[in-house]
Amino acid sequence: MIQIYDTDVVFHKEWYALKNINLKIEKGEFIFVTGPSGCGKTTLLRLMYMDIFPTKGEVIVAGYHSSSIKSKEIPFLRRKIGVIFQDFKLLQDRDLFDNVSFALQVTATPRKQIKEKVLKTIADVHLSHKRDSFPYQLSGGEQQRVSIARALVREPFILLADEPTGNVDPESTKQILELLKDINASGTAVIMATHEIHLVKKSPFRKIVVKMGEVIEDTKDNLKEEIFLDNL
Amino acid sequence: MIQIYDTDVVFHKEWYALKNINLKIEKGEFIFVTGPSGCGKTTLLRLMYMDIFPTKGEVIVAGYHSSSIKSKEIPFLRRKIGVIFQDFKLLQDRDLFDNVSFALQVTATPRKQIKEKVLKTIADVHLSHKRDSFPYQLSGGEQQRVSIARALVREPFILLADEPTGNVDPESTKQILELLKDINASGTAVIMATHEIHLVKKSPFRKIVVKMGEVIEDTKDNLKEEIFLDNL
Amino acid sequence: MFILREAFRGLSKNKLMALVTFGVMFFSLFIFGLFLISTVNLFLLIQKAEEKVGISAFLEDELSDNEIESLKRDISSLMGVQEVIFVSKSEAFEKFREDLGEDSDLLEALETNPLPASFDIKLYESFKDPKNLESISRKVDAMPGVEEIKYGEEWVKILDRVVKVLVGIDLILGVIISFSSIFVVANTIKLTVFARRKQIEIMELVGATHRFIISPFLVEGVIEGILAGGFASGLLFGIYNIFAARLGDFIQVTRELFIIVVVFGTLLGYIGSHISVKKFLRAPIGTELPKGK
Amino acid sequence: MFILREAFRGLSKNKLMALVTFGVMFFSLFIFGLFLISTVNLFLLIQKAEEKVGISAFLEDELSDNEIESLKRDISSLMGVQEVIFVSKSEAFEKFREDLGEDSDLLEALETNPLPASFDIKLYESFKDPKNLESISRKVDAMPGVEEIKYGEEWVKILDRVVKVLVGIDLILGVIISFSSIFVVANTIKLTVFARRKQIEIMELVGATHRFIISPFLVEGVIEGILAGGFASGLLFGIYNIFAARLGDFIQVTRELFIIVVVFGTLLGYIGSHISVKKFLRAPIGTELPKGK
Ligand SMILES: Nc1ncnc2c1ncn2[C@@H]1O[C@H](COP(=O)(O)OP(=O)(O)OP(=O)(O)O)[C@@H](O)[C@H]1O
Ligand SMILES: Nc1ncnc2c1ncn2[C@@H]1O[C@H](COP(=O)(O)OP(=O)(O)OP(=O)(O)O)[C@@H](O)[C@H]1O
Ligand SMILES: [Mg+2]
Ligand SMILES: [Mg+2]
Repeated sequence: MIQIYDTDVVFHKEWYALKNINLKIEKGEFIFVTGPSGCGKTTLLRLMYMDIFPTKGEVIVAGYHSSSIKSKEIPFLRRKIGVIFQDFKLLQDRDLFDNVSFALQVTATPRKQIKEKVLKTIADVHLSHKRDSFPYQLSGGEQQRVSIARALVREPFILLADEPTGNVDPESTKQILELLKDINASGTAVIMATHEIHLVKKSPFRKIVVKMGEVIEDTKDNLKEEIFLDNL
Repeated sequence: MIQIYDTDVVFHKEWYALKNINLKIEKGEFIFVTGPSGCGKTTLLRLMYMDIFPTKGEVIVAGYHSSSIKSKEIPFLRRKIGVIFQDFKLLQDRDLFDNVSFALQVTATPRKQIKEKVLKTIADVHLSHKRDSFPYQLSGGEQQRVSIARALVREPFILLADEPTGNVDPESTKQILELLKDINASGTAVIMATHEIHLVKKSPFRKIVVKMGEVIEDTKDNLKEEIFLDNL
Repeated sequence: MFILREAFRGLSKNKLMALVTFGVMFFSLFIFGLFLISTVNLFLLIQKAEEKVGISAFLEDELSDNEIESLKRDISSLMGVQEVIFVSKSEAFEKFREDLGEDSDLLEALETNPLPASFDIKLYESFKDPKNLESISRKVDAMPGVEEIKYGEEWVKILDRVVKVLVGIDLILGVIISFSSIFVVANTIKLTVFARRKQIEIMELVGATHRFIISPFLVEGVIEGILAGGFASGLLFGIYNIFAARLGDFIQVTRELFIIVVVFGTLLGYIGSHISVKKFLRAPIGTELPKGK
Repeated sequence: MFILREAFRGLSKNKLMALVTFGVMFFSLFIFGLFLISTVNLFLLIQKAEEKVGISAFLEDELSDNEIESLKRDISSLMGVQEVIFVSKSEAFEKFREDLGEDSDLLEALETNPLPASFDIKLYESFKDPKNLESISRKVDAMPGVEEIKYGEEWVKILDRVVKVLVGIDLILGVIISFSSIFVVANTIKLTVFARRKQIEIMELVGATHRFIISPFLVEGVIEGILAGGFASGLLFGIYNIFAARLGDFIQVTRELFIIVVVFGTLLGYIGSHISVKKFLRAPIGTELPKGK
């Protein structure tokens, strides 16, 4: 499904945002990517939806190679992927319903089907009562849930979730995790970046710990708390 | 310092974002505002820096009354308040240093003094190495810390922090809390909205719990976990 | 100074916007300048044409010098008459010969001078319309000793009609061009401010006064206005100079014209920025709940 | 259809931008139309003036009909000559009398007709410049039986100079106006797209193809272009109509002109949008790391 070989990402010369990454993610896996602020979680996910390209190495997602993909193919890659962005990236001039349905409109889904699917997904994230609200009329947590709904509505093969619970309360966090686990159970690979280590620590899923741009841990075992401390 | 009397906020007719709020906040207090996603925390803080005005009732901050404040006076009120915004609100066309120093430039602080203060504050939030980066070059957590630095650099009388730890890891969360406590110790009133109930639950500070726009708890005692559950 | 620094960083950070504003202003001012030049020359032309408008009063042949003198005095005292010039029989013949030019040979076949003496009557500007011409002519015609009156009725009527039409078109175009310029420039600036509305909002939230936020925009607008005005009048002057030698005094352009263009540009920049930025400052207190954009 | 729906929501959601784009286009097209009308009429005027250019060949008095006939044939065979018309002595006298108009009384004093017979020689358009006129005149003058040649040398030279200057100015203005229009409109559209660049970026991230993103912008641009072109030519037509009655055939405006304005507007909208939106699509693959704006 996703393979990353010997990949570096360098934003400024000599400064590695990601260094020597090697990863293989299979169909239907559930993976946590964790690590301290600024370690490179978002950058890793951006590689996967080909928002950026590796400075060195190769990223292969759903059969598309980062070294040979054409401009025209990128939209089709992205349609196979659902992304929950850390900064939501909502269309400011569309209301909640339109924001979610937009993800289906780009794939030319029939109208009726769009409406049905969108309404269901909005209900899943408990936002039915806000369907006519514009992003600026929503609270931080509500916006985050819109972003989640937009990623889920397309029932993607791969779901990239960048801190999907950063702006919601513990109760909502639990619900969102359930949602992600559900969709994973239906066969979607879920890769979730999070800094909430207590969420991850004792989970039975695969956990990738990034620090200073390098993968320092890739395991299904429990993580130790010290992993975030400065002096590792 | 801050008084709120019988205040309602109604965005859409008949739908209360805040209802019948009565609060009194003294000089130098440290207060958590907590509650589930969309309960009205941000709205409550926006009342305090007079970004919105109450539909009913009266808000008094640092001697300015919401019913009688003049357009011209608002900037001066805001200079007494430091705000950490939930969505950061960084100036996209200025680098980190300029973003933080902007808060001082508007008050016509001498240049030398600005540089000194800004550099110190940036160091406090561990971002010295990123001082030339623009917001789009920063990770979510880093942007949040810039927003924190901008609020702190002016050494305000009142600090409003809207989920200042939503995008950072547990270690950074601790550091930021320490920072807020330090500034509180020097006499600044700190009002921090957060949904991380485990951060708040056992803290010795005053805690205000908002739910569906109403204050349902205002106490220094420990909070019960159930407070976030749907069926309170 | 901080505001100047901010203005220059605004211009350099937002080159696209600065360029567009400059371009729109330049275009508007160029057209405005063209219009001014055309108008000035149109009026010069009209003035020249109207200078030629006058009344000729042909006299009976047997008038004495005294009678002519008193007739001249009578005509001069009419309202609207600026000057009365006597043209003798021989002067008239000489002039006719000149007018004929190459064909003048055939005058040699003439044995007597059949042309009458006359008065050329010049009128004040405001009396050069068909109505006044007619009424004055009638009065002169009624005087004893005056044989016939000519003032080119048809020609005066045509001139009057053409002038009215041209001035009308000029006025309408002037109104359209001026208003369009102001509208387009103000809205373009508004657009550039619109693109920065988030930044303005953030500045307000951080405690910047309205003056602090507006000033850099005003300075930007004025700089762009001056530059656009300067370039527009520069280009106009350049084009004029290329052809000046060949145009003779057919078209005239004065320095004031260029100054007007630059001043208009500066005003456009200032006023445009002022209005635009104000629009994007937060709703003043008392109005409902803000941010609804 | 989705794209149409999107275009209309784009227009209605971003009224300010739509208005500014419309305004700038309208202004440009109005000026462009004015320029077209002026140019067309300028050329009509030149044509009319040049129609009057011709050569008069005055003949010796004692030529026989045969000689005249053969002379006419000789002249007709010269390169550049379109038509040769014979004017007899009496026709010349009649015409002179008409030309004098009111002054014609004095011709009655004449006893003989001093005017010679002549040929009016009309030339093809392209031979109506001073050089060709001179060379043809010289050839005609050399023919036996031709007494004198006249073709208004000075007048032709002045006309030639004025035409060159006017066409030169017209060309320069045309280039400036066309390029400015295109530049200003394209950049204004770019500005409106710039204000929505975040939205475009998000659309790309959600998997919209470039065509899907561009199409609504193109439709918007074309709609605005057509409307602006329509309004501009409508206004021009309106102004023309107000004065049409009084202008006679002094200024002419054809329907094609308005169609050109609308077509130009449509093109402006289409091309402007196309270029602009492309600019804000993500950097194509292979270029470094994106987003650095
Ligand atoms: N476009 C860019 N240009 C330069 N540096 C960048 C850019 N994007 C990210 N970085 C840097 O790369 C590092 C990793 O960023 P990234 O966003 O991946 O962090 P993260 O793990 O998602 O952090 P967080 O938990 O705070 O969101 C950060 O130090 C950031 O400053
Ligand atoms: N401008 C607005 N117009 C309409 N409704 C609004 C507006 N701003 C906020 N709301 C609504 O008011 C409620 C409270 O919003 P608020 O942002 O205060 O929540 P919050 O407690 O900060 O939530 P979160 O923890 O998710 O940030 C939400 O349901 C939101 O949708
Ligand atoms: Mg991140
Ligand atoms: Mg909030």
